[in-house]
Amino acid sequence: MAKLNMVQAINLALMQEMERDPAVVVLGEDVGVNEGVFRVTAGLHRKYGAERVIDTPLAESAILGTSIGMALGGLRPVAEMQFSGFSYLAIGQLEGNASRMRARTRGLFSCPLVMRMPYGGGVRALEHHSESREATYAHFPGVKVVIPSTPRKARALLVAAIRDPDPVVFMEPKRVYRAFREEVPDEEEVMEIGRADVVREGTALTVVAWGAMLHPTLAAVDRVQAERGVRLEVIDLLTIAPMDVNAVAASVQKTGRCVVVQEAPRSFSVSAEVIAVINDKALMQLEAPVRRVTHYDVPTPYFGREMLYIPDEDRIGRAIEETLDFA
Amino acid sequence: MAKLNMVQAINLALMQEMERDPAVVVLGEDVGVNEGVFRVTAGLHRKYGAERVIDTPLAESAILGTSIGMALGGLRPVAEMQFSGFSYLAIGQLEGNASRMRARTRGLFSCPLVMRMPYGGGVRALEHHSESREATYAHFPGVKVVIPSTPRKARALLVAAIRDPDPVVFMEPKRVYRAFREEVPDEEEVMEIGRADVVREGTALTVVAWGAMLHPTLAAVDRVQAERGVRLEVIDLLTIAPMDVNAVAASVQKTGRCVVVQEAPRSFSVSAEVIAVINDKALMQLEAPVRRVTHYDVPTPYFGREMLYIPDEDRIGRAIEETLDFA
Amino acid sequence: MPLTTIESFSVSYLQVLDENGVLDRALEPELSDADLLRLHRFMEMARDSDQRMLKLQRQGRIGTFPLCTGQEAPSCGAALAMRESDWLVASYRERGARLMRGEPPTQDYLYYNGFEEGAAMAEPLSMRRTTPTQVILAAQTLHAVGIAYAMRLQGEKDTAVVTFLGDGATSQGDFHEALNFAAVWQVPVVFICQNNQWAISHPREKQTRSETIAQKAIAYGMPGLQLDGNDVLACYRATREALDRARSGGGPTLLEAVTYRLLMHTTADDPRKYRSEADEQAWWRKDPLVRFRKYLKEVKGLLTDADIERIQHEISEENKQHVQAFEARKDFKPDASFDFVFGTRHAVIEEQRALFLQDLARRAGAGEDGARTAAREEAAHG
Amino acid sequence: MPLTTIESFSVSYLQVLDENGVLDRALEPELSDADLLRLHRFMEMARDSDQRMLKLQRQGRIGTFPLCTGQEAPSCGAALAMRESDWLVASYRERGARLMRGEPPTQDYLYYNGFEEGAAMAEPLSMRRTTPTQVILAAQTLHAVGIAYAMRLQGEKDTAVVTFLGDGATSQGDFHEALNFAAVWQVPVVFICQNNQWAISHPREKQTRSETIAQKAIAYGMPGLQLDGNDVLACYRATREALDRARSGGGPTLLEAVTYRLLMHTTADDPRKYRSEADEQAWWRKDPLVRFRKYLKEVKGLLTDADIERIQHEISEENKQHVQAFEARKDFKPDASFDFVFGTRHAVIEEQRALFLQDLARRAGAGEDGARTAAREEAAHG
Ligand SMILES: Cc1ncc(C[n+]2csc(CCOP(=O)(O)OP(=O)(O)O)c2C)c(N)n1
Ligand SMILES: Cc1ncc(C[n+]2csc(CCOP(=O)(O)OP(=O)(O)O)c2C)c(N)n1
Ligand SMILES: [Mg+2]
Ligand SMILES: [Mg+2]
Repeated sequence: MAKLNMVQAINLALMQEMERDPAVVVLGEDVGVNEGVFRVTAGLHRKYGAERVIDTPLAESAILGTSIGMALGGLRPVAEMQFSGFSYLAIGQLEGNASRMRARTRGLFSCPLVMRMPYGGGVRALEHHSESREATYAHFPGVKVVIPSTPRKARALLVAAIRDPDPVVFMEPKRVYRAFREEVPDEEEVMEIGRADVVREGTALTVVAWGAMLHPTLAAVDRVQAERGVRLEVIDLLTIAPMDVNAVAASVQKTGRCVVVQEAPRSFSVSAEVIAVINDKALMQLEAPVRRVTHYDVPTPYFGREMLYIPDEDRIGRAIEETLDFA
Repeated sequence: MAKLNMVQAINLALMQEMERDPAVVVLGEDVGVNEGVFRVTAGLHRKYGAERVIDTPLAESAILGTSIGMALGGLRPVAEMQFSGFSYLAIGQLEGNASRMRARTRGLFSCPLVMRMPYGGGVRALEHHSESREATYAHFPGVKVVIPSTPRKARALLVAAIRDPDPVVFMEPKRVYRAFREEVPDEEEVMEIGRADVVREGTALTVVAWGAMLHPTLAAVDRVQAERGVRLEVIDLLTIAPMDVNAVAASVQKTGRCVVVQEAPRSFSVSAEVIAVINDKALMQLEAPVRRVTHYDVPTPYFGREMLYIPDEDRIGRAIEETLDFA
Repeated sequence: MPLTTIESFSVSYLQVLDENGVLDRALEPELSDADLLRLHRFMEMARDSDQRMLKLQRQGRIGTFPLCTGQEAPSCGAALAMRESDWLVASYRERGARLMRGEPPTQDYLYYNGFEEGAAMAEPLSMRRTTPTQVILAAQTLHAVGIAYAMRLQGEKDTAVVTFLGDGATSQGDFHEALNFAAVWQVPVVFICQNNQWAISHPREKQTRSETIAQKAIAYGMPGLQLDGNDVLACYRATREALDRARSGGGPTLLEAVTYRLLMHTTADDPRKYRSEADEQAWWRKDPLVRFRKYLKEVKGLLTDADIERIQHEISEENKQHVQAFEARKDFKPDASFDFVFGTRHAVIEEQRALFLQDLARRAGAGEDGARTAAREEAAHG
Repeated sequence: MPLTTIESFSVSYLQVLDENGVLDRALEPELSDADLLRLHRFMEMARDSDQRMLKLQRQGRIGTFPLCTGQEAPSCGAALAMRESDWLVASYRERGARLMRGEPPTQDYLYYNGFEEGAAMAEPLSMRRTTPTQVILAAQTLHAVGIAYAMRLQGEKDTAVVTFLGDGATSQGDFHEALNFAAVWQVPVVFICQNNQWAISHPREKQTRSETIAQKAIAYGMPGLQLDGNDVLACYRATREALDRARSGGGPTLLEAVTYRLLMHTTADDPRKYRSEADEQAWWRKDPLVRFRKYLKEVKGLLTDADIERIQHEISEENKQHVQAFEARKDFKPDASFDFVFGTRHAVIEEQRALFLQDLARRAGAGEDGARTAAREEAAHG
């Protein structure tokens, strides 16, 4: 058991999975000698060599396309997109092939591969380095989308993703990378893909959040609970797709009120699907409109303005209070 | 005024816009000499020549990427993706550049371009030729997404899209291409982008649909109206993004019941956003959960099975009846 | 060092059997009679299937499909050069190669009638190592590179990968990325471009300004060769040499097989819109089958005209039975699409399946069993 | 026709002023003294800005940025060869060219401090025709092709486009597609690859197996040339010749400027992880500025060491003022991001803007005016 930040925790997952299964390979731009631009792949190249920790030429479609081939050929590729903003170049391969190989071949071929990528804002980065576009990937049938929120979950979910029989888009909130440390067990730990985590139990209201947004959410929840003496339930979604709809539904059936917090732009987003799920399964218990606290439908502002646009504790807290007050 | 099918109506829009504005150019695979695989560009090459009706080499990223350059250089490119299933190769250019040029340059540069593409199933086509993925494009800030449902609207909206100052993804329901004819005025007609159309007025329930789904929707609505003697309101969304949220809200505030019909897979889709909009603006008037009639979260089946998966009059009608009956 | 020439390159062309059936003995590959007859049989079989499918399509008994008539040589030649354990990562015009690797024609009939059931076979090994038809142009070339990497890493030193694409597909970014990765990794991949002169209506000269596709190999520091793609002996020989090099660690090769799509692009296409009958006629005179038959008759003395007719008749009869088998097949589970979304079970998918089945049941106005049967029939008749 | 050579190609290398400052008079471009001094001034300016930004970044006064030290020659040489009406479609390492086209250094300071306000200028014409920094590697090369097409179609026969990319970016599909489209269309584009040996940590030899980047032009039937990218006279001369050819209808050219990124990739990078100081030192000895200063002093007799020091001092003072101007700037409208989503107004966006402003107002615990001010300050201090 050691206290690790998310970068170290992800690194631990990669180290141990490479050790456990010789079919696991890591590939991407600067993941080898340079150990990744965030050092997520630290030590891998030295330990497992250039054949299994592959510094690729600079081409995202090729990284994913060759990963598909590797998966067909029996490997378990973990492909890195250096930033999620470059992953769009690989969407053709993801939508057109990875997501369909199992359906196309009636299960004869499949694409067990992980497309890892740092996503999200708040780190004063250049253009294309700050988006949250999980909804884009979540809508493709055949693709799983996972977003961990803490080091321990990141480790356990990445292990699951690597062992998963399907393509998993694994989005890492880079703002959390070094934000804090958490105890992470040395021994193997696996979390099931497809399960949300109820991180606070409560009765007055449900907050659904994921990734980097979990942390300002928890701060807001703690403040409101302290000030109002109510218990709020917080669901960490973890798997975006296929969503744990029953966890969301059960919670809102109980609390009757819900706030969804996301870093992504508002429209056509994951928060809309959460609302749709509530509509399907808990509408009759709903006592107030579901509030969404989101980014806005604008091209991501450069970092000079970005913190004005990303939900923070303040905005989240206010949305919770207003939803509690709704009568 | 002539009775045109959708292919002819789109062709009319292209013809007239090319005539009106020498900056309009059409480019894509097989759009010139061959007049498009659906003959949408019939006669253009003969009339306006190979410099303005450009048969490109086979590369979607290049078609969109050079369109961006053309737009920066003062042209009004209308780029065709031969089928929407190949448009993913151009998403890098769309998300990374077209959608952001205005924001990046504080309005100094912009990308007035149209990315036209046939989409949707029901025509016994090969793999990748039957998807409906409007949600993928709708979520990108800075991109407009338009889906016409009839020949006349297709013509008037394409004219608007060509004159629009921003990138417009124009998705054409290929199943409607030759399905029926409609009177289309010879003289110019423009419909505003961003406005939904109330195609049936009613009070008992709102149905929201778009594209090819409008037609089984209307058939179902007509049947239910006739059988039950109620008036149903039907909204043809037309612009997916930015959505005409007020039209949807006003209707559901009035009717209190809503069914959304889409050809796309269910989760993380446009129907979810419609529900979210209703949640935001009409929840208190809502008397029943919003029902979604959709495709399923499965890789599009080949055509041997596809008609079992695409919503039809029967499924839509049943959802309307159940929503009317909900108490 | 002022303006200096620092590098020189050249591109070669291979032809063994010319358009008139004249053989270059120095280049003739050593092939057993059995192999030659196999090659002949499958080229005839590919041609016959194409013609049969065209009829089926015209009668509405299958859907749209791409034709391979005239392009039998590159894929049959390559398939003969391959081992069972090699991978074939083809596009959609390689019926010949897939037939040679053990795929019965019924698979294509099913596939082009809209059933995934036609897309993959677990046996024999050669089919387990044949990826299904891939429609996104050039995407498969990257898969080939990844597969080759996987084979090498797992110690299958003798396994190589053959991948096919068209002349139009060479314009795609994925083609470039695949050749570049393959060369940097020095993986055992043979890229075969079937330059059939057309990408639907777009002629080769407007697809790229390079005089040959073969010279594109220079951009990747890779060997490239142009060859007569209607000469199956050249196709075999070039693939074989590239495979030998690949197996011995010499890395990838780009082959440009110059051929011609004698019929329409797919059954939805009308070549009269963009090319002349004269152009087509000129290429019919280079028909790869005519030339190879002549070689077998006149050079090898392996077959007579009567033999060939008999073989064609056999194939035709065989194919008729395949069509019957295909049309007799009705075991299409309607909700199968839910079975192959993921390799794991998820509530969202199972909920939707339940809705789907409920809907079918209601539709059939009967219990779920009735619905399944009804749906199966609806599916079967598309 | 058996195995025959059907084509031959070669690749050349251009150097005018060698590493020791020795000139090849036969290749020396004819440039006025004023042009030479301008070239020198802007190379010094680019270098000084780089150094200044590095300090600002280390002090937290701007954000991460990519350095251009050592790569001043290709972009300054190209900018000198260009006309005001030509388009520059650069990537992110062409500070020199942008300065020469009229961009004040403040723009980059703003841009790299997270404000779009630093990204585009309406004047002079050369800036209206300079696209902003483009981060998606190689994407801009396609824009260049489209712009060139637009210029030609609109009758601007004399306008050409220069686009830049790195050695790493040549692996992207977009690079391939851009060169192919440019060649097929024969548009007036000059592609300049700044081969600085590295793509972050990835060395040139592992980026592609071709011996040169220049030879990639062969794949497109396009002229290609390798040149000494630390020799600004070669850079000027090669760009100029390519532009002349482009303007006279001769189509596109690929230039490979062999240079070196003397410092880190961006301020977030640590080259010690992947390359040796010795490697860097070897390239410092080829510093393009040192070489060009020597030429101006010893060959042209245009400047003395004292002159150069004076110029550097002037530039340094000028740049200090630019920094002050940059840091004084506070007029950042917080809700500006809502202004530039679309060129038309839409309810969804305006509703969201209202929410955004309400939120700011609440935050400031004051009316909307107060919030705007508060937000502006927050924005200004990032
Ligand atoms: C990425 C992509 N874009 C467009 C298409 C549509 N399309 C199918 S085949 C074809 C022409 C392909 O030409 P070529 O590569 O020469 O192969 P051929 O059909 O001649 O064998 C086109 C444009 C596609 N399948 N994939
Ligand atoms: C499509 C894309 N993938 C990855 C990146 C991240 N990235 C930024 S610069 C860089 C290296 C670029 O190398 P090169 O093209 O040689 O240009 P240089 O930085 O050396 O000038 C990488 C990988 C990016 N910006 N765009
Ligand atoms: Mg072709
Ligand atoms: Mg570089």
